[in-house]
Amino acid sequence: MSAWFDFAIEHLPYVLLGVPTTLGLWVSAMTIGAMLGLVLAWARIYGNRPIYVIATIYVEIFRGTPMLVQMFFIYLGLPEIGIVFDPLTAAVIAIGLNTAAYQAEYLRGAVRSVPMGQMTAARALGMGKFQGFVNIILPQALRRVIPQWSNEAILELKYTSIAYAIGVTEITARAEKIGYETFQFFEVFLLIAAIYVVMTSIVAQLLLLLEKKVSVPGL
Amino acid sequence: MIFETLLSQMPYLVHGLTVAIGLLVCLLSLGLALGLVLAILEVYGHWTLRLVCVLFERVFRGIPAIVLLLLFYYGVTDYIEMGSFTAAVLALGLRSAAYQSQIFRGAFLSVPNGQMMAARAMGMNKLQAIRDIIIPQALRMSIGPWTNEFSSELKATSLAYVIGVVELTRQAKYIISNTQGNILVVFGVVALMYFVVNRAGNWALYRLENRLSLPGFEHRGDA
Amino acid sequence: QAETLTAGVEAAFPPWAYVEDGKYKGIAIDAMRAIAKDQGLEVKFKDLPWPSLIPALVKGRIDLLVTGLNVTPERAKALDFTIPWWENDDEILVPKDSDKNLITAMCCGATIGAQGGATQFKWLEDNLASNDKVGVTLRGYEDYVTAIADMLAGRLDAVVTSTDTAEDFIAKGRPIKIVGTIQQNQPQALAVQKGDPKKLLGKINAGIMNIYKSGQWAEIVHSYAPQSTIRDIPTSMPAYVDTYQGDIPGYTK
Amino acid sequence: MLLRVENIHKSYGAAEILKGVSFDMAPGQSKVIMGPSGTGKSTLLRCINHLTPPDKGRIFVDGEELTAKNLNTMRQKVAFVFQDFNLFTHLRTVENVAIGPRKLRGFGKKAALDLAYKELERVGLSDRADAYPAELSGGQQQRASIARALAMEPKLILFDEPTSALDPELTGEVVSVMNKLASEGMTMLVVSHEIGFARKAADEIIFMEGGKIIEQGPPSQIFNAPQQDRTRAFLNVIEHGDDA
Amino acid sequence: MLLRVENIHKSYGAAEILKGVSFDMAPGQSKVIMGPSGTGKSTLLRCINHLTPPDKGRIFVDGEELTAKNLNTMRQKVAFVFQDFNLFTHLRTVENVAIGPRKLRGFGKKAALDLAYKELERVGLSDRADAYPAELSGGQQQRASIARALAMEPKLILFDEPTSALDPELTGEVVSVMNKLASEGMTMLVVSHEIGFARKAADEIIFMEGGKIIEQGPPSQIFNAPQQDRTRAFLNVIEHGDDA
Ligand SMILES: Nc1ncnc2c1ncn2[C@@H]1O[C@H](COP(=O)(O)OP(=O)(O)OP(=O)(O)O)[C@@H](O)[C@H]1O
Ligand SMILES: Nc1ncnc2c1ncn2[C@@H]1O[C@H](COP(=O)(O)OP(=O)(O)OP(=O)(O)O)[C@@H](O)[C@H]1O
Ligand SMILES: [Mg+2]
Ligand SMILES: [Mg+2]
Repeated sequence: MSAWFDFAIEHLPYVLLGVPTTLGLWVSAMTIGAMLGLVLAWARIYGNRPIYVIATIYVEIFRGTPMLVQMFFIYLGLPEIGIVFDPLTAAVIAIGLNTAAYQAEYLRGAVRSVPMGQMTAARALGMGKFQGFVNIILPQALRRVIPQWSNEAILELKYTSIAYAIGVTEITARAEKIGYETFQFFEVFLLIAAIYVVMTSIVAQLLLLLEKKVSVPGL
Repeated sequence: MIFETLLSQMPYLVHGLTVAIGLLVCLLSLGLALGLVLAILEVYGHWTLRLVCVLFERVFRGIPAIVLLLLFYYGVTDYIEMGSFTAAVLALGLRSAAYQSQIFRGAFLSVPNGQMMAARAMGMNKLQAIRDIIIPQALRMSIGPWTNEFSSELKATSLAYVIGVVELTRQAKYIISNTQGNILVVFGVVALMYFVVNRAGNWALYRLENRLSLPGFEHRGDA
Repeated sequence: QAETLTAGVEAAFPPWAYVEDGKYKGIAIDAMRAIAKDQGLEVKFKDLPWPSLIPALVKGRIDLLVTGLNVTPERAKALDFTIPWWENDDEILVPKDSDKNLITAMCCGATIGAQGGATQFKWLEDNLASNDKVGVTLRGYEDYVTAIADMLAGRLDAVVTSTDTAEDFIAKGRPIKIVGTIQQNQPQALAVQKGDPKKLLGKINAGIMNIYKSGQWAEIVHSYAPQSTIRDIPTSMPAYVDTYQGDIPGYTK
Repeated sequence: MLLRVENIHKSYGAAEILKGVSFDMAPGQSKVIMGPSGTGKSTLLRCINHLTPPDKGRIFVDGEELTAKNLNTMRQKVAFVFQDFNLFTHLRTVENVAIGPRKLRGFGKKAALDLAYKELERVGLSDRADAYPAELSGGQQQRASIARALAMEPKLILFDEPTSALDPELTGEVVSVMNKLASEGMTMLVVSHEIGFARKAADEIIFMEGGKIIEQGPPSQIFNAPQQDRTRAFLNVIEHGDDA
Repeated sequence: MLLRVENIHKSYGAAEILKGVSFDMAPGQSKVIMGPSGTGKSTLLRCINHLTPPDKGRIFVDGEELTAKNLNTMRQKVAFVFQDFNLFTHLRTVENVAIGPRKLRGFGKKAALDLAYKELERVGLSDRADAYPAELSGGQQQRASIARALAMEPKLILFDEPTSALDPELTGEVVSVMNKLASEGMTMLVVSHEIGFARKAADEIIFMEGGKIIEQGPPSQIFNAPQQDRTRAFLNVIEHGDDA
């Protein structure tokens, strides 16, 4: 164990240089996912038939196939029709589009769990459907969705490592490189585990704080 | 050319898929049984038990799946002899248990308090009430969220290659490296296979949900 | 009844080891089978991806590592190498229709790809990327197939791989060409657990020499890589490998 | 007439729930609708502000017909108080009251809050302005929802069983607020079985059964000398809590 | 005595809710507990079968003291009917009634169902035996939950505001079932403000306030000549639906 500590301390700085990339990737992808997820959720709840169908197909495909494959299609497939992204952008887009499908479903569930009376009351005041959604339903749904959203955020934080497959040097890529050089792969994996557990715990704690901060009695 | 190769290698891809499905079934079953126990302990257990459950859940949800697989295959096997597949079932199954415990916990908490009270007031002890009253209701409510877990674990099986389980993705990798290319075509086919299994699984689960659905367990109407 | 050895391979690494029609194939596979036969050993193969092979060997989940494994000082500290049976150089690859040459592909704003942990990557890093005057960007990949695909998509100017890998890519019809060779004389060998607890080195070394001398080795190599020149075994034996010093088990000069 | 309800019909699937209901209300009047469960009282109320659009028949408020087009502006004139309050869970009491003026009546933030405080005072809730709905008792929640309705400065308020989710004593709080509004001249149409309120504040009792108005008149007449057997039987039940 | 309640105390945190309540019930008696909201009526009822264990004081049923040990068997003698029914959502009506005999009283499947049908008939619900709780009206749900209690063949049934979640007319259904049980000699302890039931079926009214019994006696005395001002004020509110 103490041998591992020596190993970890020696190589930690090099691996930690990947943290900004990992976090940047994660934040950008989650942001894209949240915005697109909101649109998709709206489309799946309130959209007319064609819009509903399109959104549903999107969600099915992005949830039904591995994210790695999606990323390869964006990174290596799109250039064939002339769209070329650099690896980091491609990774952000791939993870963002994927998490959007999941976030859309969580949000949809949360919207549906807001009691119907809330919308009825908003409509009775004279609000339109959209006004009611924005002013009444959404603020409640967003609060309800935080726990699931936290799960998703933490999951995605760990998933950012697949960006390595298209040449983004984030934490995992750096750690594995140390593995190839020292051949101490097992120690390297323990190191990765430790770093991710620390990062995910911090993120989980922060999101818990957010949840407390915006919580309202009765929601 | 690549399509001929794909065609000739299809039996091996299909075999890889059956390995993936086998792994999926085993890990989900382990996750279900253990997840249910964890959820019950977390909701109704003594605080020490709750603490243990929370710790378990934190650890198994915090560590990336690949790392868990390696830790099990190369760490735990120092103490217990097991092959790649068993190690994969244990690593991914325990991880799934952590996730499933959260699904079930949510479902337990959403069973109205009065149900437990009514059962207890009748003279049922806590275990009887959980078994006969709470679980039948909670399980019905869990099917929806459980489909998500099904989908994500199906895709997680593809990670088991790191400890030598030759499943679908690894078989695909063989074709890619043998032809030194064709990443998109081969992965496209693989994605399609995952998609089909995922749809079939979800279809079955939704059917189950419908068959088990009772008046009073429908979703609340859309806003 | 001989004990069955488990040989770990990365079976997505042609021409050394790969799986086709559900069967293990490749130079390393056939050679290992021949060695086992020669030495009266039973051998079975287990496919494990690169990052998993080393822990597997260290933890004794496999008995030896049979794959295109470069001999390096760091690795020599973690493993015991058999006598080297191969030597590699590195090739500089560009797309077939590229007008890049050895110089323009490797300097002055070029972006070069290599497998993240491979010796090529380390060499490029130490010799080109760390030198500001050269001005190249280095990019690491999880595997070479992706690096080549990325080069063909236009994001890389060149990819550097070992000679055998480069030849395999060309043989499989990828639209790429070699514009230069980096003379490395990089030896490759099999490996066993550090300290050789199962006393395998002697048998494997002897087996390597026997199949080499009998001409089986050349036959096997040529059946997978017809163009390859067969070098004398053992190839160069670097001084930093302790199992190459003094009396080498199973090997007499 | 402030409100004219003209021949309202409404079916759900094959079941005709409302079978042609008509009545008028003059400004300042209070009317109470009574009748057995399932008779269509709630449906009628929801038809009046098109929360449930009627299949046939017309609604006029202040002389203007309610249509799909002018729905949202007309609803601002016709407030609704629900049986189960339906306060906006994520907003504090005062924000619940202020949101209408703010989002729908073009009030500034400050003006909307001022108005909200004023209306909360009117229902005796100023001290609970900063609480969230979940922190209020049932009676307080219902009074807050009345304040929310008042803040729209409506011509007419519709109440659907505003006290039936409340304890006997909490009911008292709400009924006294409603009595006060009636005496201040607010026009109110109330579905309720609160005899106390009906006797004291109603100008007219409308007794419904099977989707129709079967009897209507001043409380004194309906309570003391109902014309219909059905009315008499029903009043017997609710006045004496006994199986008739 | 069938039930002896001896000096029950119960606090939640710093607040003492029950401050020493004692009374007895003979077999076949019906008693009604009344009192303002928050006074501890529900808490008292829940203390009697230890759904909320009391802090101090003892409960005897049929001469045997209720303890943590004999809890589950004693609860089978003391059935509980909840305000909001709490029927088991996932079971059909008849299964709701049969589950107690089946799981707790050792009945076979057939015998339990037979008993369940018998009890459903007793509350007039045989025709809804196969419906799920969500498909029943409130009054039907409460009658089913009474049948569920009866199927345990208890010595005593505790009712906590069994009609307060119901419409006036649905209340009638339930009250008439309760009247019937009382006349059949079932021992019942009922928290309720149903004057109709209290007058007709109760042997004694217990009036509680602030965690204590402040007045008790036969209905004729309590309703016609209450001794305490507080009792009088309270009865005034619930009898006339008016703010006292
Ligand atoms: N959305 C709906 N779909 C189908 N039927 C409905 C719907 N809403 C109400 N109904 C039916 O219409 C009838 C009248 O319902 P309504 O709620 O108007 O009665 P009510 O007089 O308000 O009764 P209560 O006193 O119980 O509130 C009932 O039989 C009810 O089941
Ligand atoms: N679990 C609890 N924790 C803390 N306080 C509680 C709890 N349960 C009840 N109380 C408090 O105890 C007091 C008495 O409650 P109880 O429900 O017994 O009153 P009640 O007489 O039944 O009133 P109601 O007529 O409204 O049902 C109330 O002030 C209530 O807030
Ligand atoms: Mg109604
Ligand atoms: Mg109570």
